[in-house]
Amino acid sequence: MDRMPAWADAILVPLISLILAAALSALVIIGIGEDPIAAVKLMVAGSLGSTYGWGYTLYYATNFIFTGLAVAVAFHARMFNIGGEGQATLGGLGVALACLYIPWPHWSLAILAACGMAALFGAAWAFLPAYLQAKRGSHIVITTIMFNFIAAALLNYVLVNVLRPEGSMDPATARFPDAAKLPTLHELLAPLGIEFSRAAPANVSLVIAILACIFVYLLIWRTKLGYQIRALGHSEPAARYAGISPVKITIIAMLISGGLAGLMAINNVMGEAERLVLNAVEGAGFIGIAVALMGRNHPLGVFFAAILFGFLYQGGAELALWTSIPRELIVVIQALVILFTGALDNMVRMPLERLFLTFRRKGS
Amino acid sequence: MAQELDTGRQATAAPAIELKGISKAFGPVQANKDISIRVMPGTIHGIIGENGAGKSTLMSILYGFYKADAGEVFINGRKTEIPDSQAAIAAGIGMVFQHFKLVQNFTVLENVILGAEDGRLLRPSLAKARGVLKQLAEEYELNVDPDALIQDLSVGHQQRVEILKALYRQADILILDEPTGVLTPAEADHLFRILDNLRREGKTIILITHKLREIMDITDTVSVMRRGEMTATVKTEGTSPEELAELMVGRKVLLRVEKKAGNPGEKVLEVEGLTVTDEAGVVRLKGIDLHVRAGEILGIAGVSGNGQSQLLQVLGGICAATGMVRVNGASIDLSGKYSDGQSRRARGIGHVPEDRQQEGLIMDFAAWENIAFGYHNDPRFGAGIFMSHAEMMADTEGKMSRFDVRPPNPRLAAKNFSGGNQQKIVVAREIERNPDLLLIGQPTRGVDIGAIEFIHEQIVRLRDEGKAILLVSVELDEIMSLSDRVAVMFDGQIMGERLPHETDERELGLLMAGIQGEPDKPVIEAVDEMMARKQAEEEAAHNG
Amino acid sequence: EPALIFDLGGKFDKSFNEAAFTGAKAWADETGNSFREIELQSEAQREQALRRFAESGANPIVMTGFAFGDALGQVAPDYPDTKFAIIDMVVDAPNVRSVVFNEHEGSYLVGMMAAMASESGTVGFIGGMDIPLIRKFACGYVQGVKAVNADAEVIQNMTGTTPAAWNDPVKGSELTKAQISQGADVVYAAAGGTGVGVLQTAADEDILSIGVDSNQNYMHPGKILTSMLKRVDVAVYEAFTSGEDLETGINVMGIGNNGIGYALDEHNKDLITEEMKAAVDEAAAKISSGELVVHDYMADSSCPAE
Amino acid sequence: MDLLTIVQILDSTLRLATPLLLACLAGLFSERAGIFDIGLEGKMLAAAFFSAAVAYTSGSVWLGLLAGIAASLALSALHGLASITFRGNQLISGVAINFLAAGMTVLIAQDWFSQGGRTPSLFGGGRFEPITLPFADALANVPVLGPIYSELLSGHSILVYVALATVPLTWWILFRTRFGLRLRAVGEAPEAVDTAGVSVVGLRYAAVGICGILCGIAGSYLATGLQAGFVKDMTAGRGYIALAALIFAKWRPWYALGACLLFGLLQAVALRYQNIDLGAFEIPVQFMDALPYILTVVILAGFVGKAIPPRAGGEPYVKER
Ligand SMILES: Nc1ncnc2c1ncn2[C@@H]1O[C@H](COP(=O)(O)OP(=O)(O)OP(=O)(O)O)[C@@H](O)[C@H]1O
Ligand SMILES: Nc1ncnc2c1ncn2[C@@H]1O[C@H](COP(=O)(O)OP(=O)(O)OP(=O)(O)O)[C@@H](O)[C@H]1O
Ligand SMILES: [Mg+2]
Ligand SMILES: [Mg+2]
Repeated sequence: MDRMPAWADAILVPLISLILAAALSALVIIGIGEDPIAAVKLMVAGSLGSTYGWGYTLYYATNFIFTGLAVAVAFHARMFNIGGEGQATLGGLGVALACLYIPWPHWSLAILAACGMAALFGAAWAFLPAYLQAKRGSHIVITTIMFNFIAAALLNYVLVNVLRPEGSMDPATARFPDAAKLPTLHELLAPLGIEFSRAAPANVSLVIAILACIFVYLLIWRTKLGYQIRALGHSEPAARYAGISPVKITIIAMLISGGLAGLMAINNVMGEAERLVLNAVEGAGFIGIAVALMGRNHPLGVFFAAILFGFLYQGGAELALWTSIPRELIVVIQALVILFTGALDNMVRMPLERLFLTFRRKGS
Repeated sequence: MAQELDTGRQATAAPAIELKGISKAFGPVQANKDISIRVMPGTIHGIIGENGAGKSTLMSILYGFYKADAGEVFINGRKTEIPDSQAAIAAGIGMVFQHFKLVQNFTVLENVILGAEDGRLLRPSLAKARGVLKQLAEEYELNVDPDALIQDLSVGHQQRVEILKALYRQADILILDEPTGVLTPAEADHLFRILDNLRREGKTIILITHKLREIMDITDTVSVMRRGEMTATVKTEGTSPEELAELMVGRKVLLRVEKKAGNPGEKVLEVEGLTVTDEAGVVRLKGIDLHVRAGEILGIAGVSGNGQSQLLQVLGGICAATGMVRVNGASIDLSGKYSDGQSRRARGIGHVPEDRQQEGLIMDFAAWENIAFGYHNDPRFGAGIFMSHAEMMADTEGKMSRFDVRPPNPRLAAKNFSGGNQQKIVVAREIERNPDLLLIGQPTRGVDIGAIEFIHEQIVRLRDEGKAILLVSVELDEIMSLSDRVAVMFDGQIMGERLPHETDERELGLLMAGIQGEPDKPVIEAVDEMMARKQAEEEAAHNG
Repeated sequence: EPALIFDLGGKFDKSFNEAAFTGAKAWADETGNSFREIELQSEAQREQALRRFAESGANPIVMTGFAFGDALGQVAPDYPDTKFAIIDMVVDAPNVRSVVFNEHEGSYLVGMMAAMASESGTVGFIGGMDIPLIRKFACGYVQGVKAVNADAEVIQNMTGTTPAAWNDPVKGSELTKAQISQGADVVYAAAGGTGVGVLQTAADEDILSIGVDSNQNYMHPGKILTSMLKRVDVAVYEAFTSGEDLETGINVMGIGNNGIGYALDEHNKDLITEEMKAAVDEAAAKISSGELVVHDYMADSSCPAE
Repeated sequence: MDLLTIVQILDSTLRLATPLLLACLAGLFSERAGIFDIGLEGKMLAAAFFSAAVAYTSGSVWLGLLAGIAASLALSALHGLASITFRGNQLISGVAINFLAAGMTVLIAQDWFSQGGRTPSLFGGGRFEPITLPFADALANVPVLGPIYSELLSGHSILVYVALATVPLTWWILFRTRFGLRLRAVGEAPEAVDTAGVSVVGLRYAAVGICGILCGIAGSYLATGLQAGFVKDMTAGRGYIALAALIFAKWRPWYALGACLLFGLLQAVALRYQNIDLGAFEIPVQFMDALPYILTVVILAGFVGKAIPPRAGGEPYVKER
């Protein structure tokens, strides 16, 4: 018998955790002498109150959908891919190479190539940690952390010494050619008669992110590969028994995970900055962890959690702009969400389980 | 309710242990329900019951490992609170767990003093313990090298360390949870001699075991548990194995399987020179030769840990090996590179693994998902890269009804079925594929008597349909009653083959201890010799 | 309402960004008006910050640092009615004012002072990010040192190749220790927030140091020889004052128009001798009049003096 | 390269290795007891901020040190709560703690000092001043040994010597005391400790507590010894390098010293030289920056000796499902 109904596990527990995190965040805001209600109003207005705000919210959400899905897919194979940051960094490099060196006739072709390169580079960066985990039992968490740092150093080197245009002081690549410019939501929605802010960076990558959600859903719950990933995630000895190769599935799952993280680059590098800068990922790889935890590793959950974090990000930026609350407030909120939905999960779950158990005993 | 009874011996003294009304629930599982028990000092008290009956839970509560939800404990007549193991140790209780609680990379000495050190510094504690240990070892024939690392010791020696730990803490009450499951019959005999000595010194012993023979041999009184309750406590002298079995499962038990004489045909499985070396470099199988014919059940007997598991794993495609294996005359790849569980299944090999919860099922998958486990690439469950959920669901419903799985709900997660029903799901999945060769390990471990009968019938039916069956079980009774031929494994080798009606448990027991043809040699010496040789080989492998 | 965007070093880097803040604050104090500001956290935010301020109607928008060049180039045409001012970079757009400084001139002056104050004949230079702009500082400094003492040795180090180099005090401190061990007894820090570590270590090790951009003399009174003043504060102040009428185009600030100078106050008056002051002021006058030309590294990406 | 340069680089190595060493030993206590801790970074950061803030306001570096330790301990307690009491995922808890520290330090710093997330510079009694060892000045001119003694060994802040002394102390505690035996046991087989009548929870909290104290010292050293004040994100990945060093050291105290000195040396060299010219080719500074991580991956891959973590590490001790 389960200790509590599935809906409680999937929705009630994260919801309560989220409320706790929100309550604590409010306390933090009060602690630094600001008004939490006013802060929330400002955040809502700034991120959801205009198409400009929505444009940024959705732009951030697009990043987080990719990294959240990346973490989720790895979680299904019981791996904690903390390397989204590095994989997305490398994805950016892939996108930059695809956009800079090939004269694309049209963005639709460019984005296909960019997706391919982003996923390829992201997956490649996940390969070694995956291989070491599968073949040599090196803990994937530690290796992916190390690979985040190595990726940062590598990108640093490439931008400073290789891709920086002659005479530029910025460690950044040149602008991508106009043909590689992705249409923004403004351009996409205008033909439909919908007025959307032209300044906001949300772009066609959002559509790809939604497709990625559907892809991950089908992959995990409908395909044979997904079946094997989940089986391995639940029990390695069982997987061996069933003739599922742990080495192969571990590596494939991590390649998919790294590819998804890398795909993020089409949004931030190709869609927004239109050139590759240092630290373009801006911690989205880590936010993917929070997003996956909150979304219970389900694409639908990831989608909504990503929107929530997009809101937090854009709202936080607005706060920093209009008040003296530093942008770091978002980092704190993010930490609290990870803490409550991830690490302190049992704090919420155990009393709930007891509650359900008592009800059931009384019922029967 | 348990029948109160006087155990004789020291009728006037207070009981060494008395438990009153102990209850314990793990979430929705009620492991112990209002259990009461009395054990008189200087006696050996047996506890029997099916798997999951709650024996270990009850003893763990006495030892302070779990906290009871309700109930009281009296030690030597005094009510004693046992909130943790510290309190139990202080009350003179020692326990040897079913799964040893040792630190693998510590020395014997360090394990013995852990938690019982004298003072804050280690050196004096270690020195003192070394002396005491030597003395105890002599007194009770419990020799172990105090400086050996636990991970280098055999299971039997590890168990000695556990007993030494208890004695070092001056336990007067010793609890042993299934101590013989991992021992050869000879090692078990040795253990029982020690227990007898301890009893003679006035110590009180509680012995949990599944083996009715052991209960009859050594205990003074015995309690029977069923489904979390204590069904009876009786004097050993006044009972019989049949009565105990009945008390255990709640109805009369048929200890033998009805089956017709076999009709063996072609060799389906041929194994020659099968050798397996594990990751640590230990040779687990040392050149196995055997064959199984169509319409025949070959039973593999042996103490667990002597290579049976590896044999099943190699044949099932889980681990690599060298040597030759032919199925229906065609040899199969053993290197692990070109074939795995999937391709073995395609070759007509079905496999019911020894551990259904760890291997045979994904406990968090629903029954319908588990039905495709191992056969997920079968086109029947969906063409291309996608799986057909409808097909899997229909298949599950059919199997559930034919195998009487309860509740017949395909959407229930595997973990929510009882052990017996979980096993039925696995057996249904493997048998209904109609394999030419069925590998089946511990088919009835932890399964109630009703389900045992059903599963045994299915195995015999498959044989009668002309399929080959390789059966591995640690239960000698099961091997004897099901098999057409019995092979005994010891230390990675086949010690010999017998026909069940031409042998007896005594002979098989000797084979299981690695003794062939020299029945006059004192068993214990032979075993020690054998173990020493085994250990030396392992060491050599480690070093090499 | 005008707006000010600080670069990654942050507004309290005690140097470049802080100078901008000082200017803005002076304007606010004087006029009683308020301004908007934001400190960037990452590269990727530049464009968002610019757009957000422009959207909200801030005018003019001032940003500190060459790194805004690319983003501004994208954003400026989208908001033709908004005036922008960028410091340390030239952006060619009709609504942008590009403020650049003759840092080589100021560095020349403090280089002279370093050479005169040095007893060992070895002085040091610690730059921030290794870019032409900082080489320009270094080159002016070396020229000034050599002008006083042709035999003097100048040890040069750069902190790094990325913007992180503007904010790495530990590295600044270690580089200073290294230069001291090589004999330097005056070090010039042109490294933003990294300079805090340089000045601190110089003070701890009891040698002289030279601050940059803002007047940093107060940080370690009596231990900082002087500060090369780059009047970012003036640039910001002027931009804010002109408001929407901000003149666009390139605005060069040098010794001639008080955009560049050196700091002399109560904290370092005991360190500056009359003769030092006289020599430096004379050079300043010559530069101002065009009589003395200090080579600008960025003119030809090379430095005649090493 | 002359002796003086070498001594200078080693001197710098020692300074830079100190926070690594303290954090590494902190991790060693925690992980030896079975609690993985990727939150070393966050604890150091919190300690750095609070030590600088309190040292600045009180003018006493010792009060600052205490505050730093207290802050780090508070985060340790949080980690303990999540991973010991509530049996949560230790890695996730560590990630959360790193974010929490990164955000809170800046928020509070901004609230208290309004200097863009930093504290004002420390001076005088607010900092740990270098200590000159006896006879350092007198011996300075003795060839070879003189500079080594007076430049390399002498003239560090007291926390450097504390860190060095912690190495033998850690070794002694782990391998020569009852507490150490139990601590190691609880990281290998908590059920053995539990059934031996010793509290697993108590031991693990003790280990996490020690970890907190050492991280506190490490963070305080950063802000009040190595530098004079707190700046945003000033740990700059040192917690992760310490973690790498811990793996490199295979969870042993003396090896930890070696690993931290090696990584400190790498940092010292990378700090001093931009690119290292080896004649035939140039090692880019970015490679030097990444070298500790690369070395750790190599070790993890098991090509150079295998690093076996404590067996029960990372798993909560669950008796009842
Ligand atoms: N730690 C635990 N958490 C949750 N449930 C448990 C735990 N230990 C035992 N149980 C459940 O309690 C019941 C009794 O288990 P227990 O181990 O006491 O049985 P047992 O009689 O010792 O069985 P066996 O013969 O297999 O050793 C079982 O249903 C088991 O699943
Ligand atoms: N670890 C567990 N977690 C959750 N539920 C459990 C657990 N162990 C047992 N149960 C529940 O308790 C019930 C009894 O399980 P158990 O395995 O003890 O049955 P059983 O009486 O031994 O039956 P069977 O004879 O079929 O093995 C099952 O229905 C199962 O749902
Ligand atoms: Mg048991
Ligand atoms: Mg059962």
